Amino acid sequence: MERTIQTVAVLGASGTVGSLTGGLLAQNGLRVYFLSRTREGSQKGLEKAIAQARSEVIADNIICGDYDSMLSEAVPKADWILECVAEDLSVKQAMYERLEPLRRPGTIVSSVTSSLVLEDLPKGRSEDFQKHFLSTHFYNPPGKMSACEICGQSKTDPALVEFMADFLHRRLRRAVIPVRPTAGFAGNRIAFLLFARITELAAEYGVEMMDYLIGPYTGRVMAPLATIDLVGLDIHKAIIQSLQTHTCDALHSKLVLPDYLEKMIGQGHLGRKTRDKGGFYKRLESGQYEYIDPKSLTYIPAFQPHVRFVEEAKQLIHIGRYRDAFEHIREAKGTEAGLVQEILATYIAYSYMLVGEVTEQKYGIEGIDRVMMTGFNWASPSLLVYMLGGKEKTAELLASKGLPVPASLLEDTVWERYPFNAGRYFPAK
Amino acid sequence: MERTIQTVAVLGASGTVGSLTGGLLAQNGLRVYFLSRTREGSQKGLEKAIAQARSEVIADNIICGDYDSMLSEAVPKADWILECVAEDLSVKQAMYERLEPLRRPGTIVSSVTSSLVLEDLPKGRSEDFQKHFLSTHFYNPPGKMSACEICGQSKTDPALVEFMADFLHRRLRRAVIPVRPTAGFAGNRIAFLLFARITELAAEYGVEMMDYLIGPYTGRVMAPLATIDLVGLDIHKAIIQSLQTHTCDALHSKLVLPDYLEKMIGQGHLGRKTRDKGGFYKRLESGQYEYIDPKSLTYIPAFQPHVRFVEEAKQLIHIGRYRDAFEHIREAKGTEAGLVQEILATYIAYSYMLVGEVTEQKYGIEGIDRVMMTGFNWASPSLLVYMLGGKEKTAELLASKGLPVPASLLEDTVWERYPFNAGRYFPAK
Amino acid sequence: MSRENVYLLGGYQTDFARNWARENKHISAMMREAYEGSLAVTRIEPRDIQAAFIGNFAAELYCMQGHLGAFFVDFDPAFRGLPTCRFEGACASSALAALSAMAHIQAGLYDCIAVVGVEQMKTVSPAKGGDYLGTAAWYERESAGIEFPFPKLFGKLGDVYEARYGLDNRHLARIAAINYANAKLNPNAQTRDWFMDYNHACRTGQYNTAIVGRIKVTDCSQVTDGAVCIYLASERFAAEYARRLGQTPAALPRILGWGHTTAPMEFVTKVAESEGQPYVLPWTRKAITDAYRRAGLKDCWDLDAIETHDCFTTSEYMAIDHFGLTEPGQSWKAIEEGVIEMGGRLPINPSGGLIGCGHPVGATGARQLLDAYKQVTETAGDYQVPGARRVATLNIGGSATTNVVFIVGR
Amino acid sequence: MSRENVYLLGGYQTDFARNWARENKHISAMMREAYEGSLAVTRIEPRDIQAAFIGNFAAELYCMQGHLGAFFVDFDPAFRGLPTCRFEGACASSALAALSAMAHIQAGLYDCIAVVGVEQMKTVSPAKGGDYLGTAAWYERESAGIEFPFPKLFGKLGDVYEARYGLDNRHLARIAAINYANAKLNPNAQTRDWFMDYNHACRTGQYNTAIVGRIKVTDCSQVTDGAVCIYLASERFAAEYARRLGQTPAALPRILGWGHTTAPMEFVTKVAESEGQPYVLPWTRKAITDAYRRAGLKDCWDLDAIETHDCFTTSEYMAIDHFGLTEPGQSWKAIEEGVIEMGGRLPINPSGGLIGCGHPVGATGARQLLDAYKQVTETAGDYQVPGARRVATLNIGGSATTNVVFIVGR
Repeated sequence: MERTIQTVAVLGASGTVGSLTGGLLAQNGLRVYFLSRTREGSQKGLEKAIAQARSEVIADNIICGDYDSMLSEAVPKADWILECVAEDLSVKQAMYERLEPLRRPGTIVSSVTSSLVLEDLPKGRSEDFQKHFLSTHFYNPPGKMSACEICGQSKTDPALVEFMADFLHRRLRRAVIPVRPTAGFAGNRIAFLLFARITELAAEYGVEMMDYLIGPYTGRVMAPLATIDLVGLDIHKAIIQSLQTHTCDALHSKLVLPDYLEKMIGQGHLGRKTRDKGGFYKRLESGQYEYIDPKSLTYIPAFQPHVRFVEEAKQLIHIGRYRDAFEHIREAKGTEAGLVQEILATYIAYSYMLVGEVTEQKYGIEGIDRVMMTGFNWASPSLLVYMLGGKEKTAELLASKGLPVPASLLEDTVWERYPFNAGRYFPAK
Repeated sequence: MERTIQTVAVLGASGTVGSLTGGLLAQNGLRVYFLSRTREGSQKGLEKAIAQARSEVIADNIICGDYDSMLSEAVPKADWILECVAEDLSVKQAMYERLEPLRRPGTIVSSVTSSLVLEDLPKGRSEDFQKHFLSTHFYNPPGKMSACEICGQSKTDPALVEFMADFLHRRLRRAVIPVRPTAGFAGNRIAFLLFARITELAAEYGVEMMDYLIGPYTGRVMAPLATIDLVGLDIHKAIIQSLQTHTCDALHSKLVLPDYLEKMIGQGHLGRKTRDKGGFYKRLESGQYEYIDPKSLTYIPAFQPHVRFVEEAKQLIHIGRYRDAFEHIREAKGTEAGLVQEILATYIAYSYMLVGEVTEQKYGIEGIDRVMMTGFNWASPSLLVYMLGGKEKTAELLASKGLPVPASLLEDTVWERYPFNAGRYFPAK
Repeated sequence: MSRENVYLLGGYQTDFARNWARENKHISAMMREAYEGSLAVTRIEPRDIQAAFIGNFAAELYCMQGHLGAFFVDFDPAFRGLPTCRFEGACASSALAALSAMAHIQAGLYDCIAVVGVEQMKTVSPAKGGDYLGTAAWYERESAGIEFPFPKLFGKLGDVYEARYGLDNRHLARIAAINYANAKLNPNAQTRDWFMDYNHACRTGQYNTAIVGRIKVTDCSQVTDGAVCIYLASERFAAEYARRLGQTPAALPRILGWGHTTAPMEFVTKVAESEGQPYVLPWTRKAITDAYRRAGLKDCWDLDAIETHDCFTTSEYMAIDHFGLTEPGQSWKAIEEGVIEMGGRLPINPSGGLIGCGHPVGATGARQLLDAYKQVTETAGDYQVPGARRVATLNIGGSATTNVVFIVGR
Repeated sequence: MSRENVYLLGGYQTDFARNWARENKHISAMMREAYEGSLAVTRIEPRDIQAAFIGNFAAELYCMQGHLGAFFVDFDPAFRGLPTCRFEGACASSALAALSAMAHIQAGLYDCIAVVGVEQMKTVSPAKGGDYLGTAAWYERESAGIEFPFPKLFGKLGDVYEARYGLDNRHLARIAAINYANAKLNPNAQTRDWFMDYNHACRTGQYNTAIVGRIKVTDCSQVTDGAVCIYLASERFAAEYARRLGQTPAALPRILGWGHTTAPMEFVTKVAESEGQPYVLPWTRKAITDAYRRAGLKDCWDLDAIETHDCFTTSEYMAIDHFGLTEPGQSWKAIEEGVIEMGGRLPINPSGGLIGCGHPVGATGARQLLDAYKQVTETAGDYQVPGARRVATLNIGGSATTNVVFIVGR
């Protein structure tokens, strides 16, 4: 019998990830149980899903309930159980234990986790459970970010992973990235190393300056420290710690948590979620921003940095001359230019280094490209190679910054393709 | 020897007509004496001339002086003496007497008068003076109005009239209209009869309504009662009286001075020249206008008339459908439409009637056409015949209004020509 | 056509989901991306291009920039001196640019012309943008002081159908749903990530507000930024180009037929004049039948797909009978029978159309031609109509004032 | 040209002294007057007209109205369905419309096309109008925040001449004076009743204020409203038309040659790229020499008159050497020797040009063609160049970005 998915039980549907991912499923015509500890929580999740869809009609596909009263109805009916509960091994394992007696054999169970060790999650579960267990790491919000990393553990049926990859692509129109079961998978592994390095540089050059230098024009919709504010500094810390613990590579030393950042967390400056206390940024009533001073941990007014090569590059981007802009960045001199070049080079070097480790070797850079574009709205590593004038010029840049020049870069041909829709990753700001 | 004009003496150069006409001469490269009772007066005239030209360079061509000290220098040098002194027979005659001993034989003398009886002006002067005497009736301001009616009296050398017509046309780019020596010549004779009739109708229908009905859209840049305000009610009265005295025709009875108008003059409501007291209109500080009530002689606020056929006609004019607009006017029913039709019909009937009386028969309607366009910025009679659908339809209209249908209309072919630049005479307001 | 064949050599469109003001980009950046992408896709080289014709509706208003033709010159040193021109006919601007390119090629003046359609619209508020769009109609009479002049006009088009033939708004909802569904298959479509279905389109509410009359949000194409660059070429150039690609010229699509008409500007005049006639918009019909005649087509069933101008659901409803899929006034039949859906007998807007793919006004005509090219070369990817050989496009400006139809095929 | 001859059948221009906003007229009224006048003058009939091409720069800004092509349809019942299009290339808009009309005729698509140039500019304050004109240049870079962008750009043109060859402003004053003097002979000229002479043009003061740099009021063409309607026709139509008038087709003027180039948008780029070259504006020069070549002319001395684009005195100064009346940089010689005056060896702008006759931006190219027609048919009245057989026109858009040249003759 062909496997089909018609009904899905979303666990943890009161949270952002659960509700919006569940909403995505409902939008695509699946019947979805929204389950959480309380019916009210699930109902709140439904409202978030409706707001994401901008349509009440998806409610026709959604049944809200709490675990106690509805798990036993939903799980047997589900073809797929999508677990989005708290990022805590014991919480997840306890939930899986509740599922075991209810689920039909063959029912798919997936977790949205990316930072826990995947292998640990289904420990102690039945063989059928483990065989049908995998990670589907949706990026958030799924209405805007189409990335979905997918990964089985050692006991997962490879055919199931393939089925899910196909289903996620065709039915949910996800950019599916098959990854290996390493901590942080592909996207977070790469992005958070860069975030870490930038938090370190911010201690010396300041928050506003770093986000100005590594601003959107360098190939991202949002500047990096602003992104950490959005993620939450506590989450950032958790991811960095997980990566510190579970990964090891030549750039491991860049995976730092500067003191000032720990202090910020200690004082409750977690980012957007603590709007009054701020994060790297603090929004004033006037709509202006102040930036935290990593030395004094006080907020200081914007000073509006203006660095010539940056402004010139932005002007070139403004009129669509992207490659000329990056040639300009590549050739620029001075401390600030050195910082931008270092970050770009680190991004490229690290991404190509991880080919074969976080994604299968056979995919080359393409999987990583895809997750950085569709999960972070960042220009992909290969696109930056293209913009920087090709792999020889890029390799020179990497070497000049003391970075390894990965073989996968030297062998890469992806960068040579005309990059579809490339300009969208380079706002002129 | 060919006659040339290089030097002109303008008498009465302190007044508006003298200064602006003198300025026109200077603009065209003639050497011009600006003469008046005082040097200061002439100097003021020069300033007006400069403002009209929008250039100080014309001062290079102008010499200012007073009669007592400069007449004896200027007149012998002048090839043409242009008399613009007060519109009073005795004043003019006294001036001519002063000129007689100073002017070289053959020197042209012209007066700008149009309302005095031309034959009377040079009475008592030498034969050479009379032979070289004519009227050159410039319209005001000559920078905007190019009309110039030209007329000799009985003793004037016809060749001189021809020479001056040519000179005025070629050198001063005037629209020259050879007229017969009748009071008011062509333009004032026609226009003021219509003004008179409209002042009469205003007594019944009100000032604002009459200027709304006979507004610019009917073929004039300025509404009629507003025009009288510009001319001055006292001047209006003088012209009407002169025409009452010196002309006689089938529409003579329309040449009225209503009681309320006499009273307005008596109370000093002369028009724009008595800004504080007003005329038909009174401009408020807000920029709004009030209109005199002919019954109470008090000013009443604007009531913004809105008559459907008028608004529809304006809308058609707004998009350039002039003939459709006039068909609409022609076919409209009701009291207001009847008034508009009457005025248009009177204008056409009177103009064609006067062919042969105010201009030579051989010119047909063309001279009258020209003076109404270039002296008043009114659509010419033949243009209105064109707009109203041709001479048959126009003749019907005239007959229906109890007006004579002149033979010159029935014989006319001018109206059939495509009217160049016709639209400018029909503002959509 | 007995005249020289004019070939369509493909091109490139920008992602219509992008917001170029938010990216802080100049309108010329959008043109440049479309142009640079087109080189990569078509393998045409700068030295091949002998003129550049730009279709744009109102960059003066949206971007405070006129003279768009000239920006093309900046895109490559080879373009110094290049003849350029901007063409405008409201929402049909780039179809007009393509028509003129065709004429210049047939006159033997140029062998290969870049036709760029471009519009940047997300620079202003919806109210201001709606006002700007009003200049595509008779502004003083049809737009001044009206918040959404075009929804109003195309709502009236629905009213005319209702009065003459009857109209069920659920058929309009179906049109919207089909366009959104198709758009999900198009990686360049503005709405590809939006949720929309028939049930949603039927419902009025917080998330599907009524705009004016029968027109709801889902009946409208949305404000879009986008540019498209395509190439039209002579037989001579096509032959050389085919050699370059290792193909025969016969494999290259060409303009088989075209129609171009202008109806009176005011919608009330259009409707008054079509009273008693079979077609609500006879001049739109004439553009279509002119194109059929020039292409030697018997009727619409000689086509494999249509890219039509669904600025509103009512305009697609109109297109269905005007193209001849049904008798006049019976468009609903083709909708109910699934004729216009992907897999139907004659799919309309496989791309998602203006409602699904987006409507950057001045770019739409060129976008339709590009999609026609993709269909007949079987390069439309997920929205390919299998085996498509002949595709028609209908691009209209104003309230179906300017009408341009092309038949593209091999 | 080896291609089919394209005939120019005359037309009509509105009085450029008028102020249509003061007359409370819609821009379509201006087009209508030009059209109706053209019928009377040319004896072309509505049924003869197979398409209408409208050149306009920026009615969107000045009049809040786009889609101008469509208004033509309202002018006569015979025009229902007529193909129309609006063309824009800044101040060269109607020359581009004429070029496209030529191409359509040569392609055999139409036999007689009405080309209308139109601009209504007196709707806004001078400051706002200057800002709108700035959209003909690269607005963000050359116009934003600058009070009079174009006087500044064309002042810089003078600066480049000064730096490369020397320039005496009195020669510019002479150019202004000649244009004003010629305009006095033209009953349609905007300035025909204005006072202006060489002495006035030399002087700066209350009545001749300095605008920017070397540019004074008298160096500028003035804000103008105007429309022109002319007809281009095929050999077939011209033969029939000549019969109608009792003439031979050989008596009808035709387009003997043309040139069309686009330079880079920014003025600084133009100047940087012409560094070390003989001509300051090489792409303007190329449009001229292309036209000479196509018309089979040896040089400018095969011409009897030129109607050039003197938006500023500096642009006419540039035209003098670029047309080849003098060696590059020596334009002053032709001025001093009286070559360009009426009665000179090669009169420039007998009409008064843009400075004298007026510059309703989108109408100027068509106005130049109409004046060329009048000259070669000896119907120019007081501004006739006796015996003129061949007349060149140069219409430029932006800071000599778009360049269009025609040679009209018999």
